[in-house]
Amino acid sequence: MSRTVRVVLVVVVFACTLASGLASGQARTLKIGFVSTLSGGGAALGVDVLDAFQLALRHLGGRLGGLPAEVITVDDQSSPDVARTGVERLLRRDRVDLVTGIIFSHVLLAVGDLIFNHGTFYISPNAGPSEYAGEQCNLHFINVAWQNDNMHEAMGHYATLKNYETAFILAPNYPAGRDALTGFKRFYKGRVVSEVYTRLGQLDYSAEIAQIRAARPRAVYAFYPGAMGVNFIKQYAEAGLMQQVQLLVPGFSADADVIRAVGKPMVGVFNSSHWALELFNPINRRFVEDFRRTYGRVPTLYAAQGYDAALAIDHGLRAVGGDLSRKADFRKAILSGFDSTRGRVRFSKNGYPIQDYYLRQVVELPNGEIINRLRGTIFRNHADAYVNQCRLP
Amino acid sequence: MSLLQVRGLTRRFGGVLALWRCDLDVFPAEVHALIGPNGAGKTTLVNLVSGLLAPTEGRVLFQGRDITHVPAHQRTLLGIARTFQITNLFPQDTVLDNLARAVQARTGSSFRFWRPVSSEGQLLEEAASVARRVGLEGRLHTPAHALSHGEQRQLELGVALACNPRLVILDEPTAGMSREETHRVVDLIRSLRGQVAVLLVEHDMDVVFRLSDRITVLVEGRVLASGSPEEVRKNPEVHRAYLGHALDGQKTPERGVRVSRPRPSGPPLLQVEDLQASYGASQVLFGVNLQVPEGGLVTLLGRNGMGKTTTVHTIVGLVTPKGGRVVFDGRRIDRKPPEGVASLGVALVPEGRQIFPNLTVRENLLAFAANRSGADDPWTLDRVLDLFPRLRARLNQMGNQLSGGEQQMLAIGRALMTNPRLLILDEATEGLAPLLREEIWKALRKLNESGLTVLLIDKYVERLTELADYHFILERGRVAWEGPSEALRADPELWRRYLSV
Amino acid sequence: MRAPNLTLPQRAPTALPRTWSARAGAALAALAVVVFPPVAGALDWPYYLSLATKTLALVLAASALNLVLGYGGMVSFGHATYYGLGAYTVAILAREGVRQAWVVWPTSVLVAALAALAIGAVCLRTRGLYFIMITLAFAQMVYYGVVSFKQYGGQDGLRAPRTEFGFHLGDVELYYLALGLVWVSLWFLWRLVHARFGVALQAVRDNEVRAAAVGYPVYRIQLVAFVISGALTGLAGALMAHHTQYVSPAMLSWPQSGHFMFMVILGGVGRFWAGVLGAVAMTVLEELFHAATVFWQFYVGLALLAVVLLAPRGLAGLWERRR
Amino acid sequence: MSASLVLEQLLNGLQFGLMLFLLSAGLTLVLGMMDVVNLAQGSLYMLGAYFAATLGAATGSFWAGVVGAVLATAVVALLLEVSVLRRVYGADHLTQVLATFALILMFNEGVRMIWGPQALLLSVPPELARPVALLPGLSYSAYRLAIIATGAVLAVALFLFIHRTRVGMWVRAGASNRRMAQAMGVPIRRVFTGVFVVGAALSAVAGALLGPIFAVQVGMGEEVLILAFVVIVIGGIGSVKGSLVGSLLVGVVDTAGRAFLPAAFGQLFPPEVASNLGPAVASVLIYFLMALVLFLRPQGLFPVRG
Repeated sequence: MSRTVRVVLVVVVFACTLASGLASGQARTLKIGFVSTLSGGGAALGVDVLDAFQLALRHLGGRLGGLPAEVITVDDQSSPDVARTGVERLLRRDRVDLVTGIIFSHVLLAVGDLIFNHGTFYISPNAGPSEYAGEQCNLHFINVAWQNDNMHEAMGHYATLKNYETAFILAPNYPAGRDALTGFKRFYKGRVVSEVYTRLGQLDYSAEIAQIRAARPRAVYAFYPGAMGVNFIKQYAEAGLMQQVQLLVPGFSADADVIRAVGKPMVGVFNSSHWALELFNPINRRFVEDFRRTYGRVPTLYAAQGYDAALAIDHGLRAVGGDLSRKADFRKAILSGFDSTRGRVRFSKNGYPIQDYYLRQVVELPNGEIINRLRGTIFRNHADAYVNQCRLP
Repeated sequence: MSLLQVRGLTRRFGGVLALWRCDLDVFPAEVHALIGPNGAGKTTLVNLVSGLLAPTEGRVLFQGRDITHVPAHQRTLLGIARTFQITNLFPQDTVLDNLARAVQARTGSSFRFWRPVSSEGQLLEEAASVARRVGLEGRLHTPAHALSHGEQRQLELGVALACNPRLVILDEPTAGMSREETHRVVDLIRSLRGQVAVLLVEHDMDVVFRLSDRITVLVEGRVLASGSPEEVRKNPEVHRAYLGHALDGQKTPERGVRVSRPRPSGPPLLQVEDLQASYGASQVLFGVNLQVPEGGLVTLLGRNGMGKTTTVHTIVGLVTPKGGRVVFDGRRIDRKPPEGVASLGVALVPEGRQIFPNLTVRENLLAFAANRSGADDPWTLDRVLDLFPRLRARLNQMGNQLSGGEQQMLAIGRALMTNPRLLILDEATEGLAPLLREEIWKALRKLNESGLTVLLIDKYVERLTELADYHFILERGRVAWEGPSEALRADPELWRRYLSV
Repeated sequence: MRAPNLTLPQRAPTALPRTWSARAGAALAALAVVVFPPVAGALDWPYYLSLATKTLALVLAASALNLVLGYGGMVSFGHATYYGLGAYTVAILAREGVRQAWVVWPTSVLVAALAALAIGAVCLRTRGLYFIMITLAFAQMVYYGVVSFKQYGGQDGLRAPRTEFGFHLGDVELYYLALGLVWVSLWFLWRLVHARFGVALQAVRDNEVRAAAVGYPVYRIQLVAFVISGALTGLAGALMAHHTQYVSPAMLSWPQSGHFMFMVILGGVGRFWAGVLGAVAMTVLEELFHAATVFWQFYVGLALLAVVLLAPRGLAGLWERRR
Repeated sequence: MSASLVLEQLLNGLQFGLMLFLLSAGLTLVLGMMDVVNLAQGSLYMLGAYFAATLGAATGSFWAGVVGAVLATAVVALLLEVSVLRRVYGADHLTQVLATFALILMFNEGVRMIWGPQALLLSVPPELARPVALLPGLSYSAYRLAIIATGAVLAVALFLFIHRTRVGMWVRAGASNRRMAQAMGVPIRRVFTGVFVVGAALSAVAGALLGPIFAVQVGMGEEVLILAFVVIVIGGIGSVKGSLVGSLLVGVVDTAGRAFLPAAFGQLFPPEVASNLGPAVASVLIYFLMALVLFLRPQGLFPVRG
């Protein structure tokens, strides 16, 4: 191969790249950038949200607010860097109209300013960091699920009601983890014997379990989403602690995906949630049945949140006739309430929901099925603790 | 006053004492030769003086200043430059650049980040003048790796001279050179006399005695003698220790077996034809021809750097030949991997023993045990231990915990355990006490009589003429002479020319 | 077939183009990078402008690594450390309220240089595989050290608002800033490798024992090169922090170090333009495969394996005549 | 700090260390014998876990899955050795690092193509999913005990193989002086291929056994690979004994550091400082250990070359 040919080849390759990038379509559809964790230990969460979002889109006839919708997915691998590059692509190359989908708070915090500064709405189906609830609250941010502290506040309240004098609390070391334990302590009146933050993504908890055994608390509260939660609970059970120390977890650590993975040892675990399978409203019934039929598994609360995110976007876009440049109206429409799998959900001015939180318990049905049952209500119309620091109108 | 003073220099490598309380004085502008048998510690001493090694004990003084703890590069700047035994250049660079790099190191800071070297004309000028001095003016723009071996040695010398030294250390400057090339280098060194002090490590006794003002003899890590060439030449101890035989005309004392028997005839077990080999660009073997008959005991003689070790390495497959053929028992083995050669029944006792340090003595012996010659009465652990009783007590020690002599026995035992058809020994008695050496030779003779074919490299020529049937003398990568023991014994001129003084 | 060693150029290549066609090509390339922002603006390609800025930062980092890897022969498996530290300095200073450009940039470079000095001083006492491993060990120490500092974001990373120059530092301005920094750095490296220091450094690489024996202070030369490389890598990190306005521990991680090494090898280790070619080619390659397939990393891996096994002289080597 | 807590953490360290040993034993021999830096060893560990998950699900037996995974990984390793690694023997370390780094990328994406991006969550075999009372007040996961036992058995077996058999002697001889071993008749290529495959199989055992403790996911190999390199550098390249000592050292130091250091720092420093410093020091402890060993004994604890 002569030198000239080699040089020409390199130039051609470069030109092809540019061309392929530029060729992306220009049709007038609503483009949704869906950034989510679709690989690794948190993938089950992202996949649930995405599947439910797509289900909602199908229920809405492929349109949101009357516009044909196209979903462009990006796998953030639960890494802020990867998400940052992906969001940059979505905003600047693919020019999406809306972004949604993020599971983990540290990912959201890494890309939030990028999205907001670009003037694009971010509708959160899960991540609800305290930063965006308080001083850094933003007009472009709406969370249709909950603020990170909420479920943990509910479990803290429950632990107080049950009179557990001592508690050992654990969470991964990332914003949602820190928010979680802050939330738990806010409503827990007993004594916290130890507060442990583990590495995000850690999967072997033998060292922590040994510490729990040595500390002999009345209750353990552990916030571990995804594979972390599955492993923690499995190892907790294998170490024989299930019978010795009451394990309390937030709802998503005892949801269908975790139950599927852990199985029988989970029976008896109490948990808190803003949603439950058996919530009685038409939207929820259609969602649960269709989700089961379409994907062949029991939906989790993540799935419910993904479904609701699509409903919220649809609701807001209808109010502005599909014109996202009417930002204030779009936001106002959603904040004033939309019909979700949890019934009508209203919002605080910081874009976080005001809603009920329930107590659930994992039980084994006579037919051997293990399922999370609604046991009662812990909070009614509960808002988050940071709303007063938000200076939005 | 002496330029270089070495006082009580001692160096250990692990348990091995390489150098013990050596004293050495080099006076300004003299040519001082350092001679001694292989493994005597010459290179170690040179490395200690040039700063590549740190001594275990003792001091080095240069121009009256204690430089024992001065790093190598500063010694060069103080005025000690050196060449290396194995050519050591910047292979990708041209002759001119090689020299310019040396000039640059001498002429000031290396920490200039901005001004291009190409604008520093005097660097190249000086480099070119050094090139003229060493006779390389015609090769200025040839990369070093493309030079012939002799030219590389010249360049090596030039690089040392470019450092503008007060003392230049030449470690075997003529190794592997042709006769003409050697002459050129000798002339070059002679031209330095009176300007620069030269510390010369050299095996070619012609060169040594033609050039040196004074000679220091190193044997087994100690200084055996030091003085003018005449004094050293007359020193009987030097002859005994270094040259392995008594002075001309004197008879060696009777030492056991003296055999003379008919040369075995028949087809050769090993046949080497026109063997050529090289390391990188420098060719070492230029067409070696030799044959070892079945049942023979044949030696390969020659001074250091003449290609003996390369020849056996090529035979056993450790070096891939560039040309020629090696036939063992009717089969070509020159393209076989070492293990293929070994499995046919060729065993090597390598130079430097190369015992496996992380295997015990027992394991070193047992790991490769086999009966490759299909002997009825094969070597076993017990037989080897009977041959070398000292190993018996050390069976469970690691290989690297043995003394040098014990390692040597182990290396031989290890080779015997494979029950080879052809045993090749490369300096197998190096570093052994005379009694032990004699024992090993007796053992070899016995082995040979029992039918084992042996190819032997050693330096005790006179003794070898008693032991062996036939000899090959290598000179600069070619067989310069071959013949039976009687012929070798009868011609002392041969020894002088190819082997020693 | 066996993989050959990564061959080094026979001589420090005289990389300034000598033929007329090559000169015309170089001039065209220079023109292209200078007029790229207005063109990108006119065509409304904000993404490609941003990609170009990112590539410039990578060019700088890869060129800096090429100094130690290619010219110095030191296989540092921990250059992400200096890159990350440069970036983190920007973010941490901003968090502490220091955003003046004339304070932040020099501090970034200084922090990276000091880290390189401390780490290099220890690592350069080892050789070969042990050098690779100990640079990696230090990189991991810094990585975990940064991860555990919760007030500076820990695993979540940290926002890094751009520094203040007294004018608005938008994307276009940042591109030109990056271009300027890369140009100045490359110019400096060009002078350096052709000055006494570069010659000495290559002498040490080619034959350490010989270099010491003719009087080069081997250790000091290697250490100075290591520090210069670390400082420039820190500058690249600071640039990247300005580009993404966010720093994270991933910038300090060992895959990041491997990534830099890849760029240098791809470009052609020891050739002056290795960093430029490698970083650009890597970005192009990633974009290309990314657009074509979800499993783009597989093809990147395949391409790189092919480069290592088949074209050990890298892209820059393509221009060299075959021996 | 109670004795049973210390004991339990020691067991944790032992379990971790033994698994590291399975990973590093092959790596150290490959490096010692052929001077090949194989970053893709971590990928073989990952493959072991994936094979175990798949085959375990297919056969319904965890242990059948483990055995199948070991065999399948060995086959992959054989192909890998023949197709790629043979070409980088004798090349410089930079080439090897990069070639095998490229392999990591390909293995990771390959696994993603075949098994999908989601982590697979394995379950401990039901018969072991319970605690065992070791001492009064100390019960320990039966599965982890099984891992310790398996690891210990394999370590002893490997140790016996390396130190008691002829082929083992060849392996050690080859690690210390390859050329001389060849000259003595050791078919070094075949021995090396064998060592590589056995090393891969041991990594697969580690992957398969740790699958239920961690999650089976892409990228699981890399983190543990770095640890394996730390182990062999501490132990001395080429030494199986060194890698055993190094593994246990790293396992125990790492576990103990994470378990006890934060608490210890809490008593020495104000809480604000301690909460930063504790985890930081704990996570760099093993790297510090490695730097220290290299500084004091540049060839590692058990150098192999003479």
